[in-house]
Amino acid sequence: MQLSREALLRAYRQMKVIREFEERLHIDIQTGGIAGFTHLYCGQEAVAVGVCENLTSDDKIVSTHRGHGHCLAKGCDVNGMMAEIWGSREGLCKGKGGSMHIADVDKGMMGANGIVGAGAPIAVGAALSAKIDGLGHVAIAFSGDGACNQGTTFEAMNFAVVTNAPAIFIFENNHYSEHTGFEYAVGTNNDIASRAEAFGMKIWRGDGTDFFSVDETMREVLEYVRAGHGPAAVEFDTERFFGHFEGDPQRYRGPGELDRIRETRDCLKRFRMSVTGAGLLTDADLDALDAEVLQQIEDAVIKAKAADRPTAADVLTDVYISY
Amino acid sequence: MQLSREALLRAYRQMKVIREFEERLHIDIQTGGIAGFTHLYCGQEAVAVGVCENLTSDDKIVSTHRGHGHCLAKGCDVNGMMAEIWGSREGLCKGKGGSMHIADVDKGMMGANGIVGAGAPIAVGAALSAKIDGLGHVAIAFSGDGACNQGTTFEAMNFAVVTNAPAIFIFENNHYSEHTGFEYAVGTNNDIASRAEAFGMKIWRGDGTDFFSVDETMREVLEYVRAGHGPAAVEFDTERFFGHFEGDPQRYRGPGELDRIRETRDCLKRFRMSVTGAGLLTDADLDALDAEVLQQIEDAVIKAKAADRPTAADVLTDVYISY
Amino acid sequence: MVKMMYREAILSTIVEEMTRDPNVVVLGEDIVGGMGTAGGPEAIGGIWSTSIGLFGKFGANRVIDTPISESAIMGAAAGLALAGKRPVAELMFADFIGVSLDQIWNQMAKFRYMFGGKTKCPAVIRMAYGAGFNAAAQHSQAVHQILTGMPGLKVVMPTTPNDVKGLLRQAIRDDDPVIFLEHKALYGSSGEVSEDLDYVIPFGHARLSRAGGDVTIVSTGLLLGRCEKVADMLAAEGIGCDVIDLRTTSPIDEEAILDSVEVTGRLVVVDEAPPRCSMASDICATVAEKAFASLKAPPLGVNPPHTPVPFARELESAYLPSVEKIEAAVRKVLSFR
Amino acid sequence: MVKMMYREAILSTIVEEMTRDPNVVVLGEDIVGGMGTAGGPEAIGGIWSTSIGLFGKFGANRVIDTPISESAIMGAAAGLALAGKRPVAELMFADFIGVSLDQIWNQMAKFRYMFGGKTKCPAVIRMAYGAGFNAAAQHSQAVHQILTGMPGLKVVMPTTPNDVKGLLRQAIRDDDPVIFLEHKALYGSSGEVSEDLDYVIPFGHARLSRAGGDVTIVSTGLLLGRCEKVADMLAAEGIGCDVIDLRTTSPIDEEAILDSVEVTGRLVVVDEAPPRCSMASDICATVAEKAFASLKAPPLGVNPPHTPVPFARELESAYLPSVEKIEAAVRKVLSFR
Ligand SMILES: Cc1ncc(C[n+]2csc(CCOP(=O)(O)OP(=O)(O)O)c2C)c(N)n1
Ligand SMILES: Cc1ncc(C[n+]2csc(CCOP(=O)(O)OP(=O)(O)O)c2C)c(N)n1
Ligand SMILES: [Mg+2]
Ligand SMILES: [Mg+2]
Repeated sequence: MQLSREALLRAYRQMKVIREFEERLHIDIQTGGIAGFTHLYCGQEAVAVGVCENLTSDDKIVSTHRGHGHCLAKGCDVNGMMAEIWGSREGLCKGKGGSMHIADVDKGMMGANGIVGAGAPIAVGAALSAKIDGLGHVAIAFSGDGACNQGTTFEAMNFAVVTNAPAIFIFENNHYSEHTGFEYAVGTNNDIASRAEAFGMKIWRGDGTDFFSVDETMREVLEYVRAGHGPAAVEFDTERFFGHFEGDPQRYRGPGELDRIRETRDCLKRFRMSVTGAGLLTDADLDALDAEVLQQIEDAVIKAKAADRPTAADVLTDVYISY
Repeated sequence: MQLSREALLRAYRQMKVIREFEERLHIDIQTGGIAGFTHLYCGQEAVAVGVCENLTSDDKIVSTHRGHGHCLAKGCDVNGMMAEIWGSREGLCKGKGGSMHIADVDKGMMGANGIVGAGAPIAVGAALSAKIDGLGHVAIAFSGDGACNQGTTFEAMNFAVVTNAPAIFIFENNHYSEHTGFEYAVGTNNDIASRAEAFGMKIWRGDGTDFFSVDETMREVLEYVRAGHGPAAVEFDTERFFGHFEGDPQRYRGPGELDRIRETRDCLKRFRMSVTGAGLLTDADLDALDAEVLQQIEDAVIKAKAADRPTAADVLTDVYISY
Repeated sequence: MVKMMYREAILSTIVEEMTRDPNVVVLGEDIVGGMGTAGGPEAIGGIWSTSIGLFGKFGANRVIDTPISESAIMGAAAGLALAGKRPVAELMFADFIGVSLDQIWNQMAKFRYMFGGKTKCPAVIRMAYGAGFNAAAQHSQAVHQILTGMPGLKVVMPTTPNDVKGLLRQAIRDDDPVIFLEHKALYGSSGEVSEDLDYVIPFGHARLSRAGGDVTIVSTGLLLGRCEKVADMLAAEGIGCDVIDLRTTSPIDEEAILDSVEVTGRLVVVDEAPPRCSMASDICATVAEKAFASLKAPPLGVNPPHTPVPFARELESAYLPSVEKIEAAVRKVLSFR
Repeated sequence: MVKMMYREAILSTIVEEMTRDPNVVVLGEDIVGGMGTAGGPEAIGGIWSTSIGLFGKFGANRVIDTPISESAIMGAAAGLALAGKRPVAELMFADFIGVSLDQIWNQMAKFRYMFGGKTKCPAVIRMAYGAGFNAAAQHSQAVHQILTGMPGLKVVMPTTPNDVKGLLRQAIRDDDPVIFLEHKALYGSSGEVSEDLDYVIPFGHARLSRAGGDVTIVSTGLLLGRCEKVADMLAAEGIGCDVIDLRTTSPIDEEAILDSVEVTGRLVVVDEAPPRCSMASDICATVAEKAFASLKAPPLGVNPPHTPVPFARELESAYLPSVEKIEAAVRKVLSFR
């Protein structure tokens, strides 16, 4: 299906927001202004955006420790997220969650998650909720190639098949779990999708550095799952442009690997080439967006830095609704 | 491969010991003399014996809540086990473990286990130990069709593949986990072995009510695993003759199901028919063994009932080696 | 009021709340039973008989029988709750938090806090706990001390059928995640229960099951019965025991405990879990700190020993705090000068 | 004696013990790093740098890099130990007991008891715990209170590099399962350590890090340093603090605590975990029971609040017991009459 000009612009913008949000974090983290563990999603934007552009706010997603991309793609507020990562009281989680725990349940974003593999069962729960409601909504679990070895992920897949839950397991294979290669850690001949298939699900595969591949795949997957055929799994081959966490020496990479993937596997470059090549958008269209996004991120940083800091009294609130 | 007369007699004896041990428990439990949760293995004897007759005491097994058969097949003492189940101080575990926790590590029997799915990772550890020793020993994890849905079991399979551990995952599919059918709980088109295969292992299937099927399968499996080719999985189709636990009303069974499986799927009957039909053993040979075994069990019960009871002071010992 | 068993109080409250609120959903292993078998659904209704008939009444969407995958059960409860439902999940044995703790501790308990107070997670996790059935080390444990220590969870331990009604209804209607601990040995006990369909017992309110004034005994669950026995025995001697049934350990009714100790000056806490970092030590420490001046004797905890739960009858009886041990502890604090 | 960092003390002890005993085996996530990558093995040596070079020295059979499967890691350690090896398994963050507790609690801890004392399970589980890095609710927790409550486990919490050496060596040689808790904020701290290849510190022996006589402060790990600061400040005023570093919480050196409190009559326990069913309440209760007559003031616990660990710098600082809060508690018990 051909995307409208608006849809193309929006998709590009979303990817670009993630990219610039994180390129900026990468810089700011080095100055020491940002505390905690931050995992950057750069390189994988086409997956988050290709998936979420096909969802409504009634569809739910559950994310991972590498959650910024999923959050932004699902509509979390840029300023709120930036403020959260800067630990501000005006952050999306009042500075209590930080990078690994951003959520906005009203938008269907049920949380980044610091525990690898914890998201998949939660997504199945959300999918069961959608099944009860019977309106064709779905729930998505994002998992990495490392998370796919966690028992919770396996249990969730079987559980979803048994309960015929409209859950979609998206495996973002960026080839590494921390410092370990997926060819080592995934026993299944390096094939995550086939293992999911053996759980009794229909599977798809796509190129996670190509927005159009993700978009088309997701249209098929969503049509299938929304129709009540049960859960599905998708493996997207993708790349992460930064280290596992900020500060990672990345000794596991091959020579020239980072240059090569930045060159040939950059979803933004590939998107631009496709749409300008096909005459759907012009470089000028995209350049204008780029400038807008850069400004948006700059604004977000300025606001985050200026925002109220939390106080000791804030530690005590938000544990219980009533006690 | 043709089994010797001695091997056939031993195999039959082992299966018969399990059968009579448990038929007797089934009676004694109703009189109230035995405390706790007891899960009977009757009907599955060909699996435990067909597997363990092909092992040495340097090979390890890890069992389940339904462990009597595995324990007896791996050489645990009949009297010690009976005394344990009766809660005696002279029991194999001094009355501290009971039916669900019988072990004899020196014999390579690393424990029955009350936690469904806990055994598989433990077996992988034992397999890694065998790999370090490099003498071709293996470790076996027995799991049920219910346990095969537990995350720990899945993790263990991937882990064994990744570490090339000489672990063998034996799935005893007796069609039920407690009161639930495996066709409901196992999402994979009712196929446990294929799901294991998708983890990157070689798989086998066998008839778990036919000793010869189990024996032949295990010869192949063990040859493969002992040679260092990595882990393997086997699904044995089998039957349990009693309820999940003693007292189970078994409302999940179809009409006549118990009669049918006792008639056509009884491994002892099938063994007798095979060996007498082929002229390898006579009915008289087997009848003599039957009598011997019945006497052995009767003796074990008499001893168990007469054995010392544990005292309050015993509660405190065996927690630590040193504290 | 009507008489029913503890387990019946559980089931009837679930039925009432499922009828009242379409968002209430139950899930767990064998809670239907017979799925995928020739016998067909409803072969068991939960191994504790606490979900008999639910499937027939409310259907497969709201009564979800699950594979043996406790992490996924707890995780599904978490996801259902975040998505707006009110799941009541059964963990067949409390000991199985071993395979599912993350979803309880790191997920449900923390969502609201991590997400800056912008969400709620109204999940109820029912668990059968406790010793008394010779079920040995992996099927007999008390886990309230572990879960009480976890901020974000509420922990409920009903002792009587009526408390089951009021507390389970409150748990289901509560907007925070609630751990609902059912003692295995109490399922068959009976008592009068309220028939009011809105009867709730707010959390954090202990119940004074015996009023005495000479010594304070705090407990809950199975052992409360033993404490009451001791109180009744001592009453015959003219010694008055305040017996406090905590009902919830998080939040805990400190006031009730402190008020009583301020009068009695003597405290015994009877607890089914091993002694280290236990509910007994929690309460003794609280009292030592906050009622120091009132204390006339050292506060005493009565726990099983620091050992796993043993199997054999003689061992398990010796493991659990007996009436005799409780009595001895009470007499000890009474005789302290 | 030689000076080294806490993390170096861990690594060097592992190297020494692996060299001495071929049965010692290590396993964990990324403890090699680079497996299955173009960069090849040894890309990291553990995210805490506590296994750098082990793979090159001892090979893939004894240095096992694992998938992200904590239950399987803990279970493999259990199986290795039952089969005669001495595994030293790394759980990257203590918070991950959430996904692996069963193998620790219901398996390793209970094997010996359930099997009637006829087996041993000499496994060491190393875990990085504690707050201070703004790692938020799921990567900052203290879990010693949970594990100390579990019979069958020994729980070790070294504070200094020399204690790391003596206690880790003891842990590896010990025949029981040992939880070895390493505070994240101490990895980079340094100190003199023994070079004796047989230097072990027996479990259950606290270390008196300051001797005073007016008040007893008990702590361990990161917060011990804050207690020492308070002691040093008060020493300048002529107030003498006994500061006791527990070193192991199970077994616990009750004698050292009681001996000190018998002299001081005043106790503050400083603990990194939330207050309910905590190590602080455990010790306060023990002292209230066993040194009741000596107590001149209510025993006080200083804990973080009953909340998850928050993310932002200001919040995490306010969460952890500060020098000021500890000082205030000490002054409070000192001024009590
Ligand atoms: C249960 C658990 N185990 C380990 C970790 C530490 N950890 C955080 S991210 C990560 C690697 C995850 O790899 P993958 O799933 O491929 O995601 P990616 O980082 O590539 O996005 C690990 C091991 C964790 N946070 N939770
Ligand atoms: C972790 C855990 N979950 C649930 C149970 C309760 N339980 C004991 S046996 C069992 C069924 C196991 O089924 P299966 O693996 O097929 O073994 P079978 O009983 O058929 O031998 C269940 C649910 C348990 N003991 N441990
Ligand atoms: Mg990855
Ligand atoms: Mg079965």
